[in-house]
Amino acid sequence: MFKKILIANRGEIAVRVVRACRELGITAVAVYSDVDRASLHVRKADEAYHIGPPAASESYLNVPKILDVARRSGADAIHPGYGFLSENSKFAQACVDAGIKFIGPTAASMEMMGSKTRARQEMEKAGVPLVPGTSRGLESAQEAERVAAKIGYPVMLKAAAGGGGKGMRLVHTPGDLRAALEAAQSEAQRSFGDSEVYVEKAIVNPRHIEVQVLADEHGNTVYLGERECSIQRRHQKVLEESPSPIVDPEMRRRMGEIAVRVAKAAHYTNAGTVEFLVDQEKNFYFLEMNTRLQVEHPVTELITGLDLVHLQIRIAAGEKLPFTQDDISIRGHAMECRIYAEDPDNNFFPSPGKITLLLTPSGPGIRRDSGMYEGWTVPIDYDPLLAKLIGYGTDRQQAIARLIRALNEYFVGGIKTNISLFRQILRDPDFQAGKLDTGYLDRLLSHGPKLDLRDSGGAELAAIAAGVFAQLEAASAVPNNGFSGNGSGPKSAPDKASNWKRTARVEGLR
Amino acid sequence: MFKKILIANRGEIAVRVVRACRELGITAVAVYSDVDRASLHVRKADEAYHIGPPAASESYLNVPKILDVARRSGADAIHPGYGFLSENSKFAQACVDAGIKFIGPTAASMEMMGSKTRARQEMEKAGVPLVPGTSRGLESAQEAERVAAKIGYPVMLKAAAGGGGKGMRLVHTPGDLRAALEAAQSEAQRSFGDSEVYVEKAIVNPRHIEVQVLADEHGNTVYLGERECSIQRRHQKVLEESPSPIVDPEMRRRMGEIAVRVAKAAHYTNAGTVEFLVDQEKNFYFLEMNTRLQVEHPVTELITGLDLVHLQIRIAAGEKLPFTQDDISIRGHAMECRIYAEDPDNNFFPSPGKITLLLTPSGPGIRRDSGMYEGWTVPIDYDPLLAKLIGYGTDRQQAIARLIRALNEYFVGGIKTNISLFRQILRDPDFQAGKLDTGYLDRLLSHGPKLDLRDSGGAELAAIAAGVFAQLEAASAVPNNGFSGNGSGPKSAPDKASNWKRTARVEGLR
Amino acid sequence: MIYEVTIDGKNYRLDLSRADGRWQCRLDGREVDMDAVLTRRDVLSVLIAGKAYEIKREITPTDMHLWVGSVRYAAELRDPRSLRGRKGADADAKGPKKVVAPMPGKVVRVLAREKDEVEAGQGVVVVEAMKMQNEIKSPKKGVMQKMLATEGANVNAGDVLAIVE
Amino acid sequence: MIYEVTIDGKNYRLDLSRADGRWQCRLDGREVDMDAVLTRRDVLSVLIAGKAYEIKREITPTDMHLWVGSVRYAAELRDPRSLRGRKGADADAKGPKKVVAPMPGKVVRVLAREKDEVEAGQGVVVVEAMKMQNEIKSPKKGVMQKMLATEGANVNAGDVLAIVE
Repeated sequence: MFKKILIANRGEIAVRVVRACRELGITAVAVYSDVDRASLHVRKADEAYHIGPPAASESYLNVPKILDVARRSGADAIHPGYGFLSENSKFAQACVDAGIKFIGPTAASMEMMGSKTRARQEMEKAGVPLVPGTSRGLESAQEAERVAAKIGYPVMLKAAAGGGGKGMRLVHTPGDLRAALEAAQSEAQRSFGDSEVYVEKAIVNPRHIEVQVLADEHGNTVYLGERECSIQRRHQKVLEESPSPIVDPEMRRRMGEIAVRVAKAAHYTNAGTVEFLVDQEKNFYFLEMNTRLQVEHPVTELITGLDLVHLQIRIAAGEKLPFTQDDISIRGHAMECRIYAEDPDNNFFPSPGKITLLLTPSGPGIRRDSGMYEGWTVPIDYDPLLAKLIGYGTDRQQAIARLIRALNEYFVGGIKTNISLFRQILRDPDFQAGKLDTGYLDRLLSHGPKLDLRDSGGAELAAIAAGVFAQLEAASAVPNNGFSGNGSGPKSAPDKASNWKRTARVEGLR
Repeated sequence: MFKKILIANRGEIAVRVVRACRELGITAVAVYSDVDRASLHVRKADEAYHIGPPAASESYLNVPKILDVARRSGADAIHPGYGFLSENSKFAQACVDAGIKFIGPTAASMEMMGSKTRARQEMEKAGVPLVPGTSRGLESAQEAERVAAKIGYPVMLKAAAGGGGKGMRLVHTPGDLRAALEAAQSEAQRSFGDSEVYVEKAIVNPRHIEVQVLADEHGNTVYLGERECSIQRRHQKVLEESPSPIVDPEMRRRMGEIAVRVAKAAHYTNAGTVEFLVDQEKNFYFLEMNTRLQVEHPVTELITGLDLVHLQIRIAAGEKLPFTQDDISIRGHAMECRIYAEDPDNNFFPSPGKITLLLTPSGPGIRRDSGMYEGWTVPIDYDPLLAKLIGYGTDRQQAIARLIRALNEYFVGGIKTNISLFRQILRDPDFQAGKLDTGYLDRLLSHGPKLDLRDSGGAELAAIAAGVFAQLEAASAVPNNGFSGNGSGPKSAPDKASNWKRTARVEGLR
Repeated sequence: MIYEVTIDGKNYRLDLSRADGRWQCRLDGREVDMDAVLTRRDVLSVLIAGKAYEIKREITPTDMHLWVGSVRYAAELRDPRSLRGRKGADADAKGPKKVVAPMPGKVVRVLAREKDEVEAGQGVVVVEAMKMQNEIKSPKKGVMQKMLATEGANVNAGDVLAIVE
Repeated sequence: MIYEVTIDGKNYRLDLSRADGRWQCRLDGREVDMDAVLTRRDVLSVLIAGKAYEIKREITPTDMHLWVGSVRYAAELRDPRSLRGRKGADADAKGPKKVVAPMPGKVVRVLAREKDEVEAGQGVVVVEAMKMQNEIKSPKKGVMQKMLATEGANVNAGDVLAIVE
């Protein structure tokens, strides 16, 4: 087993990996940029090293600096988390060259899956179901027209090197194809330095369902059930769950076996995710493979009882998988809400800043993976993911009820978060009925009734509370150390110094 | 289903039940004594009513007041939690008489199990294995001597109405029996108003293992695996786990079936626990039945994926159990640490007072059921249980590792807690090997090596930190609202007002 | 003590006093059976005739909000002392208004120059944070009196970016 | 700034300064490569040559402790300014000593009367909390100068129960 692991990441996932290291008796090494010195992952690590300015390109994406810290600190492995360098095959190779174990697949597997056209070619050979289309870049507009006519409109043009919706165009009629191809090619060139574009049949209102796989370095590969990830905004997942409301044991087995076939075709090792598009007849098509740990891995952990990060580390250390496919049992239902620093009432604008008050949920069926704390200032420089709230229940209904309960306990003051969005989703009848597809969230946001609990009773309470806060601050001068502070007597007010502060703030508002 | 449930309890269990009500769409009504106005269960409830002075006899044990609040608030059911009125058959009957559903068994079941001799008689009839001894109160010292000679020394004298170790005497030789009987009888009379004492064979170094049962009001009874509760101090459980390290599936089935037989013999309904003593040959003997939800119910929830409080409420509402014995699967391993406000370095003296700083653990496999919050003052009037930290793992080793990790994240400042005791237990080789019995903890505390991580490096760090705290407070006068506060520049200091307060405190220490 | 409180633009007159640990509360002349206790900083537990509410206070550099359960209300509070010798709110509305950064970020564009006429709601500065651009708007129709923001500068939440007269 | 710090009874001389966000730290004359930042109230993140520590400060009415990881150290701090014109610690030790309640509770018994001679460690007052009785002991050998505790009274942590001369 490794003695020391460097975590080439920040935020909640870095904290997640620090915890796994602690549990395995491994020293956890954090890295941080200028604005992350006070971040939670630094507080929680065993060692921490500065790696540069806020810009990710000069810190968390800076391969030489990270390898230098790994060498200096004596780390024998690197966990890349998700994002940043996690799917960078050159980094994976650089680790190998430096004699440091990269906790993830090989550079060769990553490269095969990094190009969408190459992945399609390999998967075609392996007999994996693909959305009808080309597995090579389009040579000409004529070829595009020929293929599109054959597979039938609507079609989707996609950049081979693509990701995040860049270089993608949905085309409904032959007349729009030529212009769309040119636009997609030039966007792909601008975004990825590679203008290769291919064409696929567009699946109307698909579901996005993915299968978690684990493969050791001894040829054993298993699947750990699926995750329904259809709730997305701008191609970003917002809420994920497992099992999917539409997947039954037979479909799970078929998808799982295909996912294992995908992994084996890529000589895949460690944790990975095979993404499928699922049409309305429940046909599923290979979309792509994510060659890393996913943000949403906790829902799989809760329904399988396994720890994926422990297993990633053990696999990377050369251990065999400690179970076979038959040992894996799926029980209950789990859902994850991604808590982002963004304002759902203002077009989801990002909302960095200081967290002035933080109340966190806990109790039955609630797991919280968080990178924030009260008093911390969310920097402007990175992804706005603050924390993940994951709910487990005996069944889907209980998981939803527990999450609604926990969201009502969750309070993040000082910045805006999307907590209210989850209340809206979880109470929506279509969501509760499991009627989901990748267009679901846009429809909810544009047409769905906005959940507004604002009423005059609430406003009156707010008015009274405003006065109570002011009065408690103004009136009390008695320090409150004793147990009598719990009563409603005069001692229940805060102590003098904090009064002074709060009064000052209230004055400032006049 | 009920519309409104009154929770006749306080602390973490009241919060636990409030959460279950929220999840089921039921209005939760809290009650509070003078010193509990600011307690977490009041903050979290939908309604809250004052029921009297701090003394439990005048508030949480005051049946007329609680029934009066139930009527005034329109509650249609009462959840008693554990402790207080939860095993009071008169209260259960008074609820029935008032037309309010008591969430628990009937008064008749409680009465049968409330008298240890009567319970023994009934269980003898039902063919439940009992520790050899009398199932009736001893009529005379002669009878005691005759029975003791027959079953063999050592023997245990026990009060029929007993609990908490009161009225109990371990007798090793015939010469000690007479005096011990008199002492036990007079202690039983003083403690319970009932001098009835019976005799059992004393099991040497037993394990305490209990089985959770659930019974609906339609005759269906199931068992939900066992809990190992051998780690006790003064007959108080400190750490519980499930499964027990010594129980295999066959033994689980046998214990479970006996537990169901016990419940059926008592016409038991709702959640209950059948306690067994287990000797070194793994023979198990019925000890008693707890006719309520147990403090340690979360470990069963984690390994079964069920919510016992939801099920209690649904059973009380007349629903059938939604599963059969065959549907229940046990997966993984769970352990609970009871966090008490007591000082393990000072003979476990209670430590009420104000919680000045609270850092709470979270992340994979960690559940926290808590009744405390930062700024709250732990009252002197009640049981010192503050919170429960429950760890789940794929196996026992992972559950232990996660709990150690979480305990290291847990910090309760201002009062003393027994958090360090759990670090000691969880790292102890005998504990890790599962070598447990009810004498384990006393042995660990008297002979075990005290875990002392104190070293000169730590002291030097403390010295530096003391200076840093003082300097940050003295030097900084810049309010810190912006994101640059995360750097190590001068803005990372707290704002002026809090400085003033902290400096004042440091001055006070000179 | 009498307070004037504005919640989401609506004014309330609150008469609040406390003796022997009991609150006396009149809202717009109506008696309210109320008990309140500060649990932790910025979190009140309020009981109104038995109903329990957890009320959170959120203070940012620009404003104060109160959360009743999961609903957020904009709040302003004036007490009699502060009203003495102080101009009414109307007078303020007619004077110069500040354009304030609602979040920390970097100024990527300045859209109005000094002496420009601006409409209420017109974007005057663009601040980028977390890879998203946010247009900061003029709070009133008027003339750009002062433009304090410069392109490329980092700003904190609450920083004054411009003043409209 | 120079501090004298006592940790678990051992004295340290700490020379600490800070410029441009960098710390200079000398402990007992030895240079220490140290960085520290306050994360939240009473919680420091300290880096010593790459090693990371979370250090918590715990302040009760009677004393201050610092927790390095899960180990608790009693801490006292003096800075040069406060030393000026102040008697040394030894002088204090010889004077009257307070018997302080370590926790809130109820006085159930008073074991020593004024003018009684008491031994160091002798119980002088019994305080009950959470159904447990706690004997509060004299901090030194001497004469009970003043007994402030009375049976039945509620006390808070830090309250002075008696004074031993």
